[in-house]
Amino acid sequence: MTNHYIDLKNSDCILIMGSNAAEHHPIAFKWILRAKEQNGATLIHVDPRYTRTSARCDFHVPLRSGTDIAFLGGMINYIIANNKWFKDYVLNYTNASFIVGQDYFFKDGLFSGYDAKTRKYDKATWVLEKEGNGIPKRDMSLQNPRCVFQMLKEHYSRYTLEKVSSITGVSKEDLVKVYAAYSATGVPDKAGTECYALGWTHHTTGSQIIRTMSIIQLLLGNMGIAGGGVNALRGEPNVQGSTDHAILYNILPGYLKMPTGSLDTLEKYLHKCTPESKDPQSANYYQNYPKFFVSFLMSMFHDKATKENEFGYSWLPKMDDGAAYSLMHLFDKMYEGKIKGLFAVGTDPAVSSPNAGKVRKALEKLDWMVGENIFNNETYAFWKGPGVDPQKVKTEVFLLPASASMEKEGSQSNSGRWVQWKYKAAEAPGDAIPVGELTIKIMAEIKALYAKEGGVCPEPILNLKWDYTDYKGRFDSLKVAKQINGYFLEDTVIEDKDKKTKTEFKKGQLVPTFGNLQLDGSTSSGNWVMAGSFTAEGENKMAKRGKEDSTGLGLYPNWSYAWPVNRRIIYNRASCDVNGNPYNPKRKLLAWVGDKWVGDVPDGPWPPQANKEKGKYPFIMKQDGLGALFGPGMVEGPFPEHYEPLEGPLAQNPMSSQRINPAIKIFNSELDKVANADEKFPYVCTTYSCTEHWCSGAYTRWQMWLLEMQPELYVEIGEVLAKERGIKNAEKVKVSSVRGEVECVAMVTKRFRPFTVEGKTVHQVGLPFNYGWLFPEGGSDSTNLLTPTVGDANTFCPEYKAFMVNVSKL
Amino acid sequence: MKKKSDNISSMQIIMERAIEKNPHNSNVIKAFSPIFIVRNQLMENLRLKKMDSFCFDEVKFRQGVPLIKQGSLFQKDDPWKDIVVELVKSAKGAFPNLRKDWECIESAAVNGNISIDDYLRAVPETEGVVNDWAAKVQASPAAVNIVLRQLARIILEARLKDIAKVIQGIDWQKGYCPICGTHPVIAQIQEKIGHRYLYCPQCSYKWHFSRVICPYCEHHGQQGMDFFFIEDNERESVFACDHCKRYLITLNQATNLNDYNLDVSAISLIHLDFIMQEKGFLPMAVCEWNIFQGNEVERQG
Amino acid sequence: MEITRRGFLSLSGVIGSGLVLSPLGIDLKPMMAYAEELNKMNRIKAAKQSTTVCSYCSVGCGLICSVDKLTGKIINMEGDPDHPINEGSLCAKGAGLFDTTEANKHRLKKVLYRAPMSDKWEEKEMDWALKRIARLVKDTRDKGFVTKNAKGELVNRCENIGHLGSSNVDNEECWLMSVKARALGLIYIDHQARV
Amino acid sequence: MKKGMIQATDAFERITHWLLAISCLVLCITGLGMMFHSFNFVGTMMGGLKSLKYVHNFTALIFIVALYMAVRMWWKEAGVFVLPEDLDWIKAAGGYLWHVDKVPEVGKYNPGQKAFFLVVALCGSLMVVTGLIMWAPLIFPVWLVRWMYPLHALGFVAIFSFFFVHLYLGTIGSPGSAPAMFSGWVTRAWLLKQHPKWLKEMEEHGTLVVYGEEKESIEHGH
Amino acid sequence: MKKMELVKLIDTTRCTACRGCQVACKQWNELPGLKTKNWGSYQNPPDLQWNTWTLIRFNEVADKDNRVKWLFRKDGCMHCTDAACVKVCPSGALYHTEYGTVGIHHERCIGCKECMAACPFEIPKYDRDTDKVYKCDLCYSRIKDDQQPACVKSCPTGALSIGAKDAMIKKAYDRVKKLGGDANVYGDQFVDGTHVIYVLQEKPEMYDHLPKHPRVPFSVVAWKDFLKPISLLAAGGVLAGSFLHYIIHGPKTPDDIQENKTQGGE
Repeated sequence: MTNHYIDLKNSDCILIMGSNAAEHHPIAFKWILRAKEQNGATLIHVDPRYTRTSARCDFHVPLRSGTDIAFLGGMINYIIANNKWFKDYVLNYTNASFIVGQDYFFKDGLFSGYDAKTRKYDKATWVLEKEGNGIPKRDMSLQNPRCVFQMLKEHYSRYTLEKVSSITGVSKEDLVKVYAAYSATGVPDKAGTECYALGWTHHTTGSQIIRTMSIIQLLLGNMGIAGGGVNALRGEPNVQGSTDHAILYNILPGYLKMPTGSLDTLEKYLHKCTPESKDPQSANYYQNYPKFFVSFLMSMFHDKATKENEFGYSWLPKMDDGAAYSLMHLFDKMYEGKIKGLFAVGTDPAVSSPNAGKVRKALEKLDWMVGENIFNNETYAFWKGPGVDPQKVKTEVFLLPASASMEKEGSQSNSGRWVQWKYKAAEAPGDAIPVGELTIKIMAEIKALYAKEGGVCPEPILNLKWDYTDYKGRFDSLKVAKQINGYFLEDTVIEDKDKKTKTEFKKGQLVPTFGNLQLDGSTSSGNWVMAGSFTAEGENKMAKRGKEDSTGLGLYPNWSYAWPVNRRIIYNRASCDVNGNPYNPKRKLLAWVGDKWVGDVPDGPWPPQANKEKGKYPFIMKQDGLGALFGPGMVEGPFPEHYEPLEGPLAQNPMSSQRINPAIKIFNSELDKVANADEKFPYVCTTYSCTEHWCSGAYTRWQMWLLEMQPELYVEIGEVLAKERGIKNAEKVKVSSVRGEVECVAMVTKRFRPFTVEGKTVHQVGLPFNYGWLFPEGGSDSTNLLTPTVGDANTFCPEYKAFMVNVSKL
Repeated sequence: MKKKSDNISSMQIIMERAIEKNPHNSNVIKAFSPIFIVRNQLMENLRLKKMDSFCFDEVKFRQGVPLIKQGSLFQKDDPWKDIVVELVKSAKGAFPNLRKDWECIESAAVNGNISIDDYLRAVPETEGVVNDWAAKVQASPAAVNIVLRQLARIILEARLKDIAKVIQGIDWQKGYCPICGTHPVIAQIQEKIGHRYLYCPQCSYKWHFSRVICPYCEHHGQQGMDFFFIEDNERESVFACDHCKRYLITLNQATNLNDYNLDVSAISLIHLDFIMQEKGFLPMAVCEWNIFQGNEVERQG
Repeated sequence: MEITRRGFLSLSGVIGSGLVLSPLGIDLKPMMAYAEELNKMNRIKAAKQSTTVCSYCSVGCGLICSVDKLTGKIINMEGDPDHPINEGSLCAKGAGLFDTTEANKHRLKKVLYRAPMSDKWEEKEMDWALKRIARLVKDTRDKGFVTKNAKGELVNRCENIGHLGSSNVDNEECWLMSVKARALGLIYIDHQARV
Repeated sequence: MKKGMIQATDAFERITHWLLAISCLVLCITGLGMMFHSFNFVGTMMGGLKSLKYVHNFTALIFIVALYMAVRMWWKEAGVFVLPEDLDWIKAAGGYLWHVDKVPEVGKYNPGQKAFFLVVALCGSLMVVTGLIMWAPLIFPVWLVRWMYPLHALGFVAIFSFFFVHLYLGTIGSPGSAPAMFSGWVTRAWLLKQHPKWLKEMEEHGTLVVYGEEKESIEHGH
Repeated sequence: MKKMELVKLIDTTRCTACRGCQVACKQWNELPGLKTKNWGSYQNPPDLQWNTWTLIRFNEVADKDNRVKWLFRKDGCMHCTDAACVKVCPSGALYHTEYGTVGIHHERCIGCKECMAACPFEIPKYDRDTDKVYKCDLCYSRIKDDQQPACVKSCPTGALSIGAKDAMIKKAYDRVKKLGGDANVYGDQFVDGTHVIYVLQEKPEMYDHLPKHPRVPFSVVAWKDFLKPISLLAAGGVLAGSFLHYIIHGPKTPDDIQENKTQGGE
């Protein structure tokens, strides 16, 4: 989240779209209700289905799954057409005034530089013109037809009310009602925020949906202010922490880029990954990239990493350029028999990954699988699953008992970037030990084997620093936390030019902030973003419980540690005008007083933008320091464009001749069938969770009181559709897609309504995905037997929320 | 405001319920009940003059300086004389065997050679003043102490409303009372959302304090903050800090379904005091009823 | 002026000697007898408090665990009233977090092992399992290690082992798993954050 | 048994009567025990109110059988009012309440007894029906079950009060009647007084059975 | 001694149906979660049962301009002042506590199920195995120990609160005034006031299983207020009558027959 949970109370208008906060984030919803009580905030819920969130919001607007970009595109069009945008903010803090390169164009759904064969864009043409001295050209009057603002206006002028209404199935009145209510926050003293969750990320255009919302927030001046921002209500307790520490194929801890084959030397890699900007006012903070990367390598290989061996750069595995190794790719390769071993730690892919049928078939091809969890689940017991003959499955499966969260000490980051330390309350039952200890012990055994017998490329294994146990040989999370924070490996002197101060640090002292990291290998930091979670003297800031909240905005700066550098709201410099006076004095997040910022930890100490020599633009992490209306970073285009889901009800995309997102990867094993606009599967289907169960249900299905409240799989069907198909409430039905089918109970409800899309009636149904065959016995199997193996173009986040099914009586 | 008799009768109901719940402490409760009754009566008809100007320094307050250290909470013309007379009258009933002391104190109060001010200014560390008073008045220090403490308590409690207004809404994160600097004698954890409120025996002020930090030595509770409770009655527990060896009786999960009085609750749980002192802990606030063995008392906290 | 905690302590810490209860002539015998009886039947329970964070959704609500010091078992979990996000309240799942502790009989306690072709779990010792896993990892890695890719670039990666880590474990454990996977050369690394 | 006594009831009638009477009595007592808190002591005597409920329910089964047999047996004689004579008897209240010179002669059952029989039959079956429904209320709709309780109570009022009348008139109210139901033999004087017409009928049809005189006994028509 | 009358206020406009109260009630009263099946609604178990003393009822209604509304209502014993169940209970298992709520002595219950028919809200439920009836007793064991009921303690959104009768009723009417529209207070106007009152968003008849005018059924009144006394009166009357008859009129004794069979008897 750019802001955090308590900050929701500061908002004047909350758009809940792509999330069901009341059911899945009840305490976040408490803050949303407090915004309504304290400052009369308008709560809007936009969701295909009327849910418990809608029951408590001011109004609910149903839209067809997979059409979020059309809906938001219409809002951009409305904001610009009705002049609701925040002029001062857009001019100074976004790249609206930049001039787009001449040979960039957009025609009929495709941007310039598209290669249909590889389904990839060559982004060479998506550039912004620069002056001779490398500083971007700007037309502050925003009249130049090639300026970003005009290109944006022209791009979204196609999203007229009629077109959007016919795509999304939302009536024009509802559209205007939402647009008007939300765009009213485009004024200095009002703040609007958006809460989204998997409802947005589970689409082939997921990243672009979120980008569209960030464009809206930039236009309305809601980014970086209290009660604003784009807030992801994520689903797992430490999903923010696991993303920061990058258990992901494409990044290293601290969002550092994973090296690829072509970058065979450290120098080449650093050159490619370190952006530089000629504009003195752009902080371009990522220019410090080399310091972070070298410090990371030092944290892995410690004294074995030297300048000579490029700090062990060659020991890191390299990806092939342009290749991807996401969960879907893993199971695709596993299905081909190329994957022999699998670690499945605290996860249940047999229920929660798309096209679960293919996943379960793939698991049978494994030689061995190591599971670490607190409960058994469908993945570990796949060989006992329905339609599987154990005699034919050669996989050796280990299921190691793990400690639950209150049985181990450690830190957990909530999605508001608060890293909170938690203490060990009790011993775990039986032989269960923390996952950390299992990891340490397994790796220690592997290191011993390689030390004794050698093997292929043993250097990275042998040189890995791996002494993270206490004197009793048990996992010491504090030692690891300090290693993540980072140490000075030599006595170093840090002098601060403007403050003219010199501080020296002893060897072995903790790094107080990532500003002190060096690129010569004299400092180590497991994750530069987390550097600063300890003070130089070793005080663990994550365990702080200070209740002071001087600004009254609920920042609580002394409660736990918020990365980066305890900044509670990102891009908070944008909450002030160019001279450093807060736009909204009532909610003062930051103010330039005398010669320093007062309030939240500022985005960098530099004076405000108006000070030409030392002042910096607010978006310090961006290369040119300004909010990106024109965002060339995305793989499928600088401006988000509506594309239909991979499997949708329409034969072609009403907006352009490109039916689906041109940049997504298409999997084509024989189990990856797709049935678009197929009368055998006429209904749009979406999946979601329910309050009583959590994610794959592998935690909550074992608890009798929760299972009693939601015992088995159900499909929610609108009354009109049910009457049409003669399905009665509570009747057993079969929901089938081209990939698989599942039996469940029909829940006939008023909360799903048919949509009129492109003139014809489209029905929508929905199923929860929390069930699996293992428990309760004889219960329903997993919904994900229906979902397609396709994901977002940038992140490969699977498209669970929009595919086509048929519902038939048993 | 409840009618006069109402207030007294509700106090009686609370006392009866306390005795009913803790029969083994009934004689202590009965002993102190006249004091409570008279205190309530005095609270009824005591009209204290408004405090004149009070130089309140918020910065110092935020750093932990209580009001009593920033200025005098007592007025010259507070009717302390007739308060003492009333107190002594009820004390005669409460503690008959100290009859001699009460008479001396009463006579001393009547002919005025007791000066209250230096006692009141000395709160909360009043030991010195009490001892030399006891000598001057030839009464036992215990008796003198009871009268003076109750005197200060009545004045502060009567004036509490407009004293508390001064510090309204200012965050107080210390374990001792923001008004008179005394440590709490009993804590109360609310039922629904388990906020902990500390209760000051000297001025009956109640303030919110963290659950996992020791109010006495502000040691961070993760390792040291244990609590003891009786097996089938988690409601009455005692929080103890290994760091400073102090304990605090805690009414766990109290709601406002029935009205209650924290002084009475503190007295009716002195068996917990006794147990904890045997375990080598000391109470955070020493009051008339919660110290048993004379000798250990000297050991400094 | 900064009141040091030590300074102020001397102000209020003194114990008035004159306060002892006994001279007041109150008969304390019944109370002492009751206290004795409680001690004898050891009905006085000692418990320890520690704070933790909920392990369901990512709001990060705080909880207070009360643990019986004698048995070491968690006896109660309630919302942490000082926590600024949930201010002591919990949702239905958070309130039921107690059911993920040892109290739930479905919790895994022993290492379960399934031999190839077998149709049942067997219980095994932890050390044996760890050694066996290390053996399997080494053999599989050595067999499938790719030093140079098709284009001849040095890649040093192990393509035949996948790692699905978890977003339901602590940060330190995530970092260890991420670093271990990179040291082994794994590239098929993913977890629920992407799902 | 003195000579000259006449048989009024045969064994079967007596068994049915007493079966019915005792079960009805037990039902009344246990019913009272459940209806009034003050009578709960009845329950404690029987080992708790729950066992009281079981006693009540199972005695009811016996009551049902007994009632059925009684009604089947006595319906013809006691269930039908023979209008002219019975009406006079009623007008004269059978000579019980006020002095009547000539009490109309009565057959085997006088209208009072017929009325009692009808009350027992009707209210009895009412009690049975409502009782069974009350025994398993979950099967029936709530609005129906709700009315069972007052009807059951109404039936109780009728039977209970009429029972006392029957008790009184059957024992001390008209001496000599009790043996009719105990031994089955009554004195000729009693018959003459209570049921003169029945005496004449028996003599005419030769169905008179006199103790001590050997006579082939004719099978009674049931 | 009489403690103050307590009332639990259920503000359905704040309820998000997270069902924390349903779980908390089962946790405190140690009621098992039984096997249920999905009967086409989020509401599960489908109705109050012997092991489910409180239940969130979901019902979907479409209002006049055909907009969907989803109404949640926490069902359970209303703790009536004039309680039909206490009136009919033969064994005194159901009784009024000093807080005005309706308590239940499980050991006295004989499973006669009369209260099930008598209750205007159809709340008490029967358990076949223990042959006893169960219902919410407003956590009498907790209230006596000065604690809030388990459901009130667990409610995260503040929809449930408990307190003195008049304070809660005032709070309910203030909330209704603030809400406007069809919002109304339900409960204090029936059966001499219930100790559980609702703030309803819509009119009562929009909520399922919520009677419009709940009152003690006429059958119970007829039974307990009229027939019960009458039965004693009647029996007493007849006994007295018989006794008087015996004294005044005397028994109807057969004349002693002289051998000559004279027509006898007065």
